[in-house]
Amino acid sequence: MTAPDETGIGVDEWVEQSEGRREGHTGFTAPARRLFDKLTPGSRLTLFLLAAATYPFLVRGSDVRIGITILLLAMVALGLNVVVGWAGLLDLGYVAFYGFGAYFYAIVASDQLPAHWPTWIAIPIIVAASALLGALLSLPSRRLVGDYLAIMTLFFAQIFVELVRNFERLPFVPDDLNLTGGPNGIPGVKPFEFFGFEFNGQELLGGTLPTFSRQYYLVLVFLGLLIVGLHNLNDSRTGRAWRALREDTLAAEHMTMPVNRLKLLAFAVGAGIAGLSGALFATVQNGVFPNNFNLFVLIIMYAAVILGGSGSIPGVVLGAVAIAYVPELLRDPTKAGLLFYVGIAVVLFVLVRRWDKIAATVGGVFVLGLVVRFFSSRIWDESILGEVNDTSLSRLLDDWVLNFESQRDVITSYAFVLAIVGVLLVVLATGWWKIAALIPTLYLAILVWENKLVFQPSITRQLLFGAVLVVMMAVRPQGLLGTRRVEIM
Amino acid sequence: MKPILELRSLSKAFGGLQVIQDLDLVVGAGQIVTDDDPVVGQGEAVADLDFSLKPGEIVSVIGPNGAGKTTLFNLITGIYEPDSGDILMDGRSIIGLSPEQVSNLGVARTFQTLRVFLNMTVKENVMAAAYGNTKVGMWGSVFRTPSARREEKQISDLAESKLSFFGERLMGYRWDQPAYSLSYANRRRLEIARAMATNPRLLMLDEPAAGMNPAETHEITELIGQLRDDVGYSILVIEHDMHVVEGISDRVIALDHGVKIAEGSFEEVATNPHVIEAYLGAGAAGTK
Amino acid sequence: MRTRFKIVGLLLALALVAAACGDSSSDTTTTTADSGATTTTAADTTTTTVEPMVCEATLGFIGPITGPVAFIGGVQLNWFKYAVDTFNSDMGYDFQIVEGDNQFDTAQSATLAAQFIDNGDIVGVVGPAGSDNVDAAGAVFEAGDPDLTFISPSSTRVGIAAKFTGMFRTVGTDDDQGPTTAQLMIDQGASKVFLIDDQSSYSTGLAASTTAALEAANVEVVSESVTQDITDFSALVSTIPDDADFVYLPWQVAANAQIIANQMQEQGKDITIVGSDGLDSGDFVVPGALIVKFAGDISVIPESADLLAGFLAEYPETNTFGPPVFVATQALLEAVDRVCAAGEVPNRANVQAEVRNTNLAQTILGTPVSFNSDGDLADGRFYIFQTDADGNDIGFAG
Amino acid sequence: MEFFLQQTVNGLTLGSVYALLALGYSMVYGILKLLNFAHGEVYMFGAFAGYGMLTILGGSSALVVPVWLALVLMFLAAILASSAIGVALERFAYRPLRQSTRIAPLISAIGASFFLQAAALLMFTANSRTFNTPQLIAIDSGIPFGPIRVWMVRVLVIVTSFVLMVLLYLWVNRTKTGKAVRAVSFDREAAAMMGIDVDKVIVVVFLIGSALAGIGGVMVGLVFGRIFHIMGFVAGLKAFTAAVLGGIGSIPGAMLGGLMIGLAEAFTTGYISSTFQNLIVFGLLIVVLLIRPSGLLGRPELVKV
Repeated sequence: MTAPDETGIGVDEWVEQSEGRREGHTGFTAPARRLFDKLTPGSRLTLFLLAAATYPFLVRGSDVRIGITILLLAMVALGLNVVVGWAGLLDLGYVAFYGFGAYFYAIVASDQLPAHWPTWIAIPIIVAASALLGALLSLPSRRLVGDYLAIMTLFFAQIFVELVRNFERLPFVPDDLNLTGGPNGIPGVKPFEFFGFEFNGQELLGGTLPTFSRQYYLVLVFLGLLIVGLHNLNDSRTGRAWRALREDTLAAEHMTMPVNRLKLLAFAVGAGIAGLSGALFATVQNGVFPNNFNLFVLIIMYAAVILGGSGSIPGVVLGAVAIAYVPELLRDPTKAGLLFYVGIAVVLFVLVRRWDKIAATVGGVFVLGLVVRFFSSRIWDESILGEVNDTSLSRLLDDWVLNFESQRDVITSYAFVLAIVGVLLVVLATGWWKIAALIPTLYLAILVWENKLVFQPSITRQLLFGAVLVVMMAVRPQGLLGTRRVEIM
Repeated sequence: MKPILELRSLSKAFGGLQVIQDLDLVVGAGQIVTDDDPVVGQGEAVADLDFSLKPGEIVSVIGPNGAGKTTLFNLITGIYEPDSGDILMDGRSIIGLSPEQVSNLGVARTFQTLRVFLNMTVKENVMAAAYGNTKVGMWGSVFRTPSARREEKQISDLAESKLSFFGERLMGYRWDQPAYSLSYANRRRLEIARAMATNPRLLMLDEPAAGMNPAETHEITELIGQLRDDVGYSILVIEHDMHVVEGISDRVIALDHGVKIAEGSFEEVATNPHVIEAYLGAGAAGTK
Repeated sequence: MRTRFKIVGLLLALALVAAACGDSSSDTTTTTADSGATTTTAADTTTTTVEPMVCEATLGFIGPITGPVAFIGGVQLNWFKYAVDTFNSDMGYDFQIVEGDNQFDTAQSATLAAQFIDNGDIVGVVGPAGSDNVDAAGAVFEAGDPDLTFISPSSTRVGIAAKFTGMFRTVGTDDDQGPTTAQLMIDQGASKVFLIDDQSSYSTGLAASTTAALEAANVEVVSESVTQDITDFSALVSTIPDDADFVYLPWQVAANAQIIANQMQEQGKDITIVGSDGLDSGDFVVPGALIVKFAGDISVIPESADLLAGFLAEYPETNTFGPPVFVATQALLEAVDRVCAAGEVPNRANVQAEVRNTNLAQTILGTPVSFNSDGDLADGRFYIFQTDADGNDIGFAG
Repeated sequence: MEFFLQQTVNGLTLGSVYALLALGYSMVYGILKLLNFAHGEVYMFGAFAGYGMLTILGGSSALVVPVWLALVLMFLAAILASSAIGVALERFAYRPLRQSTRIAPLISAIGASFFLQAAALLMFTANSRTFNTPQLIAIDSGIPFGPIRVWMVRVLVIVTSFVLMVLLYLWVNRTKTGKAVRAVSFDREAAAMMGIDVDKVIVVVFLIGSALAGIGGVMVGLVFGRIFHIMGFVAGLKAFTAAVLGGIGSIPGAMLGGLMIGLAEAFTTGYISSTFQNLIVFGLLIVVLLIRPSGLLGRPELVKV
């Protein structure tokens, strides 16, 4: 330690500062992020639980149900985070454990079997069985890494759905044993019951907490416990070993970590959490059906983990909130419309940056609309006589944008394609060319929105959800609360 | 005294290319017991005896690129299984053991290509390596039982003490920095700290001074000496920098094409005509 | 950079505030505004309690508008809109609709059911499609508000309507269709039938009831099954035994049946295809094929043909899943109409009571529609048609 | 024997379509280490573009141009549409994430996939479209193959796929751009330092991979008939499976993987059970992966220690 090493220190400090910049401690989110960083994990959790616990008192029953969906997704995504975010194993079969837990609970808590197990016995058995299944399925996968592991586990997920759907047809299954209900699933699953206390609509201590709220708090309690447990686990030798495994399996192996056992453990822990979440899902839905565990559901779980920030517990919870709530938000056309126009405004500011140019663009779009409307109405009057959507935003634009009375589908389809081409041009162009491309593109986008998208809110919802995913990942590749990661390929 | 590590006519070939051939190597304090093996020269045995008096020995492995140095490391740590021959640790064969088992026997290594856990903090990197010497199970960790807390505290102390071995370099605010934010030299130091946390008796350093400037190289030379003197590790080093090799080695082994071409003190090896020839007359071996 | 992000943040905050305001204002004007589900036309601001004689109602729709079976939900939604529009313009009402896309996901069906229960304007629901989705949504309706009527336009599993107080359906059950189909093949002298189901709830139920009836008559049934998402059946076609008398396809995806017919022709398998009502679609035109239809040929019945023409003038396509939606909507709207005619304000209970009294003498399906005590069709009849060489369906003696 | 030959033809047809898709998948993976889950959507748009061209030309029953010209124009339309979408995907969904972790672009891909599916739903509705190929190329036309007859469309599909694969193989191994592609997939940074325009190479890979997917889309429309807005999902999964099975990143591997899955599906249905086709095929693939953990023609990744 004799000669001071200027370069090394300099490099370190520079890297440190650039990291600070990247982590968003400047800019408009800085106060929120600084506050978030100041809170201890315990107080973060307390705040979250407090907020979550008050939620059912502020909203209607259906929103409580959406809340249940969110909490369940958070739970199951936290389990996936153990496998993917911590241990770094690309497990595409994860949804099978969710389904296994759900079906297991449904079978022992419905009329499918004569036996109705008490919940407090069923739950530990389900968790243990799911974990065991996870461990077993990880055995053949031990030799595989990366995408080969992914495809192998994907096969397991698909096999699970096939098995469930065709169980009674399997050659070795007796004809009268229809355990899974085939494509019909298992309806009529009983609610959780702990020592006479049922999580459904019965009276509770003289009060009248509705069914949804009871189920909500049930899931919330499990989620809270899970978060505490996982937080502790993450900060333990096991958690560190998992992350070491993710970073560099070979080095981890040289540093006394039993790689295969740790992988197996990660699979088992993830599967156990998935099994528990599945059982909760079965009771919340009052039934299980094969489609509840298809690849689309798996995609949603992955989206929650990655969008929130793979590896971060608060990140994954936030990711689950975003992934489950955004589609519900988009169900309402007024809100979807608001999101669309705010989105346009955001794009304007991000792309154009200068006030004069923004003014020019907005003015240009406005004038273009008037001109198009003027000429179009002279040439073909059906272009302005069409049905107008009844939301306030649409009525505001009624006299400006075209509203086709006939040929609407065909015209707007072409306009839609043109608008997308326009978006691409806008991104690629620079300077005033960008503005030149932006004006017709914006106009087309509004035209398509007012003539097509508002009338197809369900499809628009899908469209916007997809776009939101792409944009969010482009803006924050590390996820909402994730930390930037370095990966050597 | 028995040697810590002993290699007996070790061979390893990759697809027709002989990488390690009939290599014998003995590290640690003790007598060589391979008198049945004709390749082991008597001279080395004598040199070994000299070192037996010290608590640990530092042996450097040198040789031109492709000589099989890293392969040797990989054979010892269990990445590869040798085609023939034997590797003994404390007189027990470790052939067929996984890297994890080998590391639990007290062999720790660093990597030429730098394999720190980039996205973990500096301190976590070191703490992670304490895995093999700790016991708390998953449930203990989940519920933070008293014994788990106690052990966690021990791991933390261990990591801090290992990191403090490097003075200011890896101290203070750096503990909570991700490892990728470290400079190249500091990553090498971190790798050594991490290896130390596995509680080894034999430390294997793969080019510890690669990519370092002269000042840092000097520092690492002193550090390796300290590791032996203060902590008592036996150390096996692969190194190209002859200043380092000269500064630290009790004994030097030269490899070429997987074959041991010389062994002895630095002076003996550096002046050995086979070694000079292997380096194709490059000044590196000749000048010193 | 920094100011730009500040502006963006400000805008986002403004938007959120605006969204919240929009909510609360609509909450105050219409006692129960929807915020969860989609109103295609925004709720009117007049309160229903002040003027009792104004006949107002909102109907909900649950269906797979997007997702794996969007071809069902898309057409169903259009028929739903068409029915409400037709009724509004014919009778001078201004009934509103709320559409809910379940993506054929039972969890979303349940969420939508909860949202519709919370939306006090909604007096009746059309949907969902698929017996599993009915099960999921039905459980929520039953627990939340058994008075809320939901009429499923496509779920055929036996016994499902009896489970839920508010449930009705405008299609016959597997027990209606299976034996009819089996009898058809038996009458044609079948001794061996090759049956392929598509692993959906609809298909396996129908396959089971048909198989039971066939085997009771000592007809050999060779069962195979495929999933709905595959589009190549040539390997399966190769396995069809040449001595099979019929190939029975109780399928939902008519276009897949067309592929299998083409591939049978390609491989020289000249065996008559028998299709369930799922194949009653322009996507399946195979001369000689027999189709068991739930309805008569609606393009021939004059009243139905007019409605169909009106629909096709506005929407691009239709298929077999559409007309039952029209009937379901019609049953709901006429119930609301009767409630209003009786001088009452439509609510869930009185609408449901009137839906029970439904007795439509003439529907687009060509059959009268009324419900039994379970909510099933009182007279679920099926008709058999054969496609002629020109691709037209003609009545088949059977 | 006849049955076996028939199933072989069935499997080869299906397999060559899988192989075409798998090629694009594998090439993109090779160069970016990216699972392009939106590849299936590119294929779907290709199919619809081909169908659109067919409709413009009068439809199968009233074609205004010779059949061969119609086919050429359909393939051209599909290639244009697919490659445009593929390149746009790269530029807007994947390029911003090139420096991030490997798993992040997965979500972009899924988002893009949702977007494209919804766009197709908007433009084409959810109803299936059928090519009515028998009206285009008579169903009794064909060439004899032992005791059976192979429909001309199947011949077209199988031959075209094989020709394209050979061309692609030659292109990657013989041309300058092909070599650049291999260089970039081997070591992107080193290739950049050697003066290769990495961005351009990546765009070219997306262009070619997507064009192949588009061709595959039209072929599916021609030979099986039905195209619909979510056809890409299952096809994309099959392509992923085929690419990984063959050894991801390997061009001959992708071909082999695709053909193998096609044949496995046909023979499973033919000789065992259609109900358990997926179960058995997946089980088979699991066994293959257990025996060859890096796929059929894939090489285990070398790790420098």
